Amino acid sequence: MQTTRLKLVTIIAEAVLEDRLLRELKSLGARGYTMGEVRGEGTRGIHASDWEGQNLRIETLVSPEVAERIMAHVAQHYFPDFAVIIYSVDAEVVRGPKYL
Amino acid sequence: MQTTRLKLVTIIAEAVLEDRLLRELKSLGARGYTMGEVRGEGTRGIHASDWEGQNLRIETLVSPEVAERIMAHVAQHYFPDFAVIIYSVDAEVVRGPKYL
Amino acid sequence: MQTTRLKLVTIIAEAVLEDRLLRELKSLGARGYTMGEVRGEGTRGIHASDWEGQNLRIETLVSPEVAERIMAHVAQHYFPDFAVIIYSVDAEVVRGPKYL
Amino acid sequence: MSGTPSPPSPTRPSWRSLPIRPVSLQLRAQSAPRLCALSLCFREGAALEILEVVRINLFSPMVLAFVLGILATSLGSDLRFPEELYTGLSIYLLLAIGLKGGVELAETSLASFWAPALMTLALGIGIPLIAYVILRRLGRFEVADAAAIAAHYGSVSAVTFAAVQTFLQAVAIPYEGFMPTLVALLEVPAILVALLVARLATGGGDGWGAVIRELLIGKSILLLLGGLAIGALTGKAGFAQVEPLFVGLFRGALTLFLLEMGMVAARRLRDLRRVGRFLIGFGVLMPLANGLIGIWLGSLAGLSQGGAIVLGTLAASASYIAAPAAVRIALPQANPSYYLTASLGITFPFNLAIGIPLYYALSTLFY
Amino acid sequence: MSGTPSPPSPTRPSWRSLPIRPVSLQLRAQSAPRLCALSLCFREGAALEILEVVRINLFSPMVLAFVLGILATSLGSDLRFPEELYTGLSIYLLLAIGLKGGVELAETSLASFWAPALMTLALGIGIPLIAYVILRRLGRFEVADAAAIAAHYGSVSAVTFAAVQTFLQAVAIPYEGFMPTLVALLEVPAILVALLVARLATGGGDGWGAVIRELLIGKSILLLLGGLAIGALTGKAGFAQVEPLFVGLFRGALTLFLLEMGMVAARRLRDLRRVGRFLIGFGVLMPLANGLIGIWLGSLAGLSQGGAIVLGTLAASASYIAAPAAVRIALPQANPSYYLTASLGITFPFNLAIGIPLYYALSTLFY
Amino acid sequence: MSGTPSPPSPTRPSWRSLPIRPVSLQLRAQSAPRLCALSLCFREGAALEILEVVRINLFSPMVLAFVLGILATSLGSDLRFPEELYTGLSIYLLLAIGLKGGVELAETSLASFWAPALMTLALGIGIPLIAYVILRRLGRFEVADAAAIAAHYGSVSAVTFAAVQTFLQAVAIPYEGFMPTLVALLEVPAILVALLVARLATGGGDGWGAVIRELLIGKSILLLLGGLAIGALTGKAGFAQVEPLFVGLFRGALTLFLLEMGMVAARRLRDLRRVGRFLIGFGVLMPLANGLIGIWLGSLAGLSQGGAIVLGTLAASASYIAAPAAVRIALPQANPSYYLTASLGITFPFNLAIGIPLYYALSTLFY
Ligand SMILES: Nc1ncnc2c1ncn2[C@@H]1O[C@H](COP(=O)(O)O)[C@@H](O)[C@H]1O
Ligand SMILES: Nc1ncnc2c1ncn2[C@@H]1O[C@H](COP(=O)(O)O)[C@@H](O)[C@H]1O
Ligand SMILES: Nc1ncnc2c1ncn2[C@@H]1O[C@H](COP(=O)(O)O)[C@@H](O)[C@H]1O
Ligand code: NA
Ligand code: NA
Ligand code: NA
Repeated sequence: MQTTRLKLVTIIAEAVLEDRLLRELKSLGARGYTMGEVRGEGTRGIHASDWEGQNLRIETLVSPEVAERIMAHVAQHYFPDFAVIIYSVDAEVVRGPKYL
Repeated sequence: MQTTRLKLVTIIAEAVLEDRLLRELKSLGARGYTMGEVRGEGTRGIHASDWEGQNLRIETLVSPEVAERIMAHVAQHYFPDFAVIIYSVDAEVVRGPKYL
Repeated sequence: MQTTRLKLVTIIAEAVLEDRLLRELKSLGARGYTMGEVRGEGTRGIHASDWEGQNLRIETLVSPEVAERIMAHVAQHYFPDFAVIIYSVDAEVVRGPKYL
Repeated sequence: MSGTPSPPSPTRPSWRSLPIRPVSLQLRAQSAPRLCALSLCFREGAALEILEVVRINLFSPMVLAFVLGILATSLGSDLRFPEELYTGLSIYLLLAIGLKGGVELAETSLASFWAPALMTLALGIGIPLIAYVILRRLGRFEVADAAAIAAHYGSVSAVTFAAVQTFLQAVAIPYEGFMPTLVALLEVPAILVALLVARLATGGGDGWGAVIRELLIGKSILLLLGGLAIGALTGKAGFAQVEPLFVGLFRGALTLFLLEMGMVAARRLRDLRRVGRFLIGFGVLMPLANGLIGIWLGSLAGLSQGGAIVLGTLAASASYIAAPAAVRIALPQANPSYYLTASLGITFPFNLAIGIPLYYALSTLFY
Repeated sequence: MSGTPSPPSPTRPSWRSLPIRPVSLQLRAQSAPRLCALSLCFREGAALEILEVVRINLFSPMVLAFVLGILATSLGSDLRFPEELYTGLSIYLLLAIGLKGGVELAETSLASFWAPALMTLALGIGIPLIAYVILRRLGRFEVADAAAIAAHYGSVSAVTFAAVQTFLQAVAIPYEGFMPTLVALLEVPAILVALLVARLATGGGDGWGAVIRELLIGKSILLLLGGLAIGALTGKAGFAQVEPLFVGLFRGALTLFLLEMGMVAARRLRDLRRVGRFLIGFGVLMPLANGLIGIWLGSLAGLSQGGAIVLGTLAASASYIAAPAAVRIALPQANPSYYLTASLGITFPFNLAIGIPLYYALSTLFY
Repeated sequence: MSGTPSPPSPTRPSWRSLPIRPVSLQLRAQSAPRLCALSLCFREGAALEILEVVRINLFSPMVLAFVLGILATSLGSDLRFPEELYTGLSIYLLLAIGLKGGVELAETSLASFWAPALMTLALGIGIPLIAYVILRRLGRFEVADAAAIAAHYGSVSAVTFAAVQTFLQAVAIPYEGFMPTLVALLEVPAILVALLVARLATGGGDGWGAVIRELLIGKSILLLLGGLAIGALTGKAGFAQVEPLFVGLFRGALTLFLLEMGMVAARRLRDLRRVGRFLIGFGVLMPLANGLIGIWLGSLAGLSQGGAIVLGTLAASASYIAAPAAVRIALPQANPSYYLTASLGITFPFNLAIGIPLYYALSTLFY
């Protein structure tokens, strides 16, 4: 089984950001995403999701460069005002080119 | 705390494959699984899940050998016709033997 | 993009443990968590969640020391009687101090 | 049935409470010369009657809710039905159709049932074969794609059945109480026939037994047949206990469901260009042909006019619950864009908005 | 109550609209010699009456839906209720039971209420103790397992209550309006008693205070008591505003809920072999004994026949909402296979299908 | 409207079936000397009448369910509504409000509609401006926070509208059928005005076009307007088909929804201390002032007393569906604690429990 090492980037964000984040992921080079509904708490107090619905957990498998770009973008645009976290993990995938 | 390094294999697949995938995971040596409902997009266009419901995200903690086997099996049987991706990540678990 | 390497600890547990686990995570030093609903099977047979609802999947980004503490705590208090598993994965985060 | 002057009107009691003017019953009283156009002949006055019926259908809350759903998705609204609500509503609708049918089935004589049942089976075998040949020969589709689409058009859409039921109630045309049984009869065979055709044509296909089994215990058949059995066993007195939920709310629930269906159909409409012109034409003409055949066979089988309209609509409708699931498993190489877009994006809206009153119009050729 | 010739029939107005022949009221008119078998004596004609009542119960839409649920899971159907639908239905049912009870409670004199309330408390303390001893001595269960099962059988199943309510409505037997209050009274004490027993026997068990607190504010008690309070405060006029939802749809919603419960029970039935023969017998005989005691105590407390049947059914029922959650936290070492399979897989179906008409039959021994 | 002696009572038919004593209609017959207090003058007997009306409101199942929800969360109960149930109920409520309004709108003459519509627009522009100035000057809030809160108070809460509708039905005061149209008219402009103010004050703010677009196709406006259109197109006969769901169950569904809203409001109440005393006062006094202005403008526009009460309540209510979503996107730097706690934790409960009967009382000053 030949595998490729990629980055699995995970974003936890308020639900109101869904459309915007998915659009931006695409334009930053992600070729796909998987998204689920979650609840959570962090250091920021109440956010709009308390009423408007849950947080989203968005995962995307990307090359290390795209991962870097996504993390920089999210940090710059969302950290100041929104309840958002982002992290990345090393993942082995089959069919590497599919994600590049 | 003594921990063991295992593989956390994640499969994202159309919901219609649920029964079949779980059966095959078991026969390939997985001792358990955790499954949640997600939505997603990738390089394949529309798939039946567009109507029949969401994607599934199936995670299983297994030994590296079983991980290898699962990834090969899924790649061979599902990649051609189904909207499926699979990847694996290194994980530290307590109670290693439980998963072997 | 400056990142920090932390531990992403994941707990899969019966839903009845929700309140207790979240309280304990906090007191063990976690600064936040993200939680979703999942189903699953493992080596333990039926558990109360079969009726009372699904399993929970709780993720928390913490320092390696806190991760160690959480894993030891869960192993000691929950493994004997409850359907619970715990594992950790290395993750790169932005804004490291937020999680410490 | 043909001997009796007025067909049985099982649902009539509940019409009485409806403040709807029974349009057609009055119009149908006149039965005289016929107008002919396109080699179809209508009674005089029928054109007017048909326009009125089209209007009643288009301005029903159900069809309007469907249009609202299409608008919502086309405009990009954030309106979204929780998937659980959709699932809950479809469980409710299937069970309600079954229950009501079962209560009435219990009062049906076998004598009036066997001929329509046979005709229904004939439709279930004939339609997918015809559809397959058309799709292969004229449409030049691959074997798997042709068989997959054929399975959908042979099978049946329970929500289209609910819509035609509601339509007939609004225009006060009675129909046989056992029609839900025909829904169940028509749902499975067509899928099996189409899969068999694909298998014969390609040779492949394992998991055949599993497919049959999954179809028969699939949720839509199980709820329909289960509802029929419960209705038949519990009878009128037992059913009265649950009537406020399963009859009283039926059309309201259908309205909500069609709102969601409109959103789904609109998502499929985006794929219209991808599926090509042939399939768009097929999605409109095939139901027309099937509807006409269904009405004709229904009239041969001695169904009342209402019953023939229902059978025609069933024949015209394309499945989107049982068929997609079965086809995805049994014919994974078939492209879901084709069958989902054709059945959900084209044929379902067509039947809902235009088809149903049209089948009513066509039925006047036989009654 | 015993002084008045006819017991209050708070629910009678709504029967009038029901097209159900009030079977038993006619049959009960005859009251004469008694037949004796197994040392139980019945009035002549009672056997016939009981068969009819069993038939009415078995062929009710609710019981049939439960059977359909069992079939669905046994056959491996893909029918699945969204968990949210299940949660929504149980919130609805508990609140509806409470609301209706509250409206009627407001019109109950304390004089007729205190004796049944005391008897209910006695049941809540007595049943878990008896069950515990039986399970330890005869069943040879571990302390934790015995106490866990005892907690379930002492406590009460709100859905079984809903089923007996519906049954009595169908056979036109009135019962006291304050019965939902007794559901709330019976739900908690038994669990506490059983946990206390386990604690005394083992010495362990922290988080005791938390358990009591969680029981009292647990969703089922909160909705029942909350509903009772709202019903009592808002009165008949206020309740009339929400009656179409909370009364009109009640039995339909119960039918849907029992469909889901059938699927759950069927999953538990798979564990039957694992739990052993003793527990299977216990799951049938314990409710019988509890039912008989409940009816007897009810008759002593001056309840009407209908009221005694309800109290007997409550005593016979086993909890599966409050008890499992509390026991899982307070007695984690108890094996959930035992208590869930016994209460959900054995006792619940038994009560629903056979127990309820049987408690009716047993009640004729006292009335 | 002012010319006709008795205002139109579109909903009266359904009152007849309600066993509620039409309190106020009798009381309002007497119209004589006035009592003055706090420079407000009431008719003699009005104080008594108002107390009775407060009682009717406080002891309605809806308000009591809201209180139960607050209790559930305050006590830490594990009662939790599935989010899907909440979403489903709000889709239902918005559509039901729209549908019913649409049927009646179709029978409204433009002549009686334009003045109230203009007054509503005036409210939608005036209230956010006044609120903004108060919050900046007296409350010393940041620009973004002040504009965010102003957007909420200018816009409107559909559930508060449903509550005042239900209240007027219970006290048998008729109101104009086109009020839901005013809900839709009032919802959007205020948010736009407030965002515009913030933009002018800070200069920033991209994605402006997107915000307007998202507001207009946002689910609450879409369902309201869509429902209005469907109701108007389908008319009374079409609507009768779905009335059991959309009218019959309305108040029951509202009760369930308010149970959930109570739980949400209780979570917001925990933040009370964080938002400071000024905002608590603002959350009570602003709706009072807005309510009074709304009633006054309503009376100027020739609305019936019921219509003026509704318009006052709309003006007094604060949005919590459209506004939070729009504000979070357009003014992310505004602190959600402020606007959510004020609108959900303070103003909503205030209006529900005290405000609505109070606006009734205030309306007697003008009628
Ligand atoms: N340490 C953490 N571990 C896991 N998830 C977190 C953590 N901190 C924050 N989150 C998630 O990120 C969301 C926003 O975090 P915050 O901005 O800190 O409020 C929270 O609602 C959680 O879902
Ligand atoms: N790059 C990706 N990152 C995360 N999830 C993906 C990615 N590509 C595909 N997926 C998931 O896998 C499913 C099937 O992908 P595909 O076969 O490419 O359509 C999608 O619906 C997504 O849920
Ligand atoms: N090997 C595994 N991989 C992934 N999830 C598992 C595994 N084993 C157990 N689980 C999860 O942990 C829960 C409890 O496991 P157990 O205690 O083994 O029954 C299960 O319900 C699964 O959700
Ligand atoms: Na068909
Ligand atoms: Na009991
Ligand atoms: Na307002």
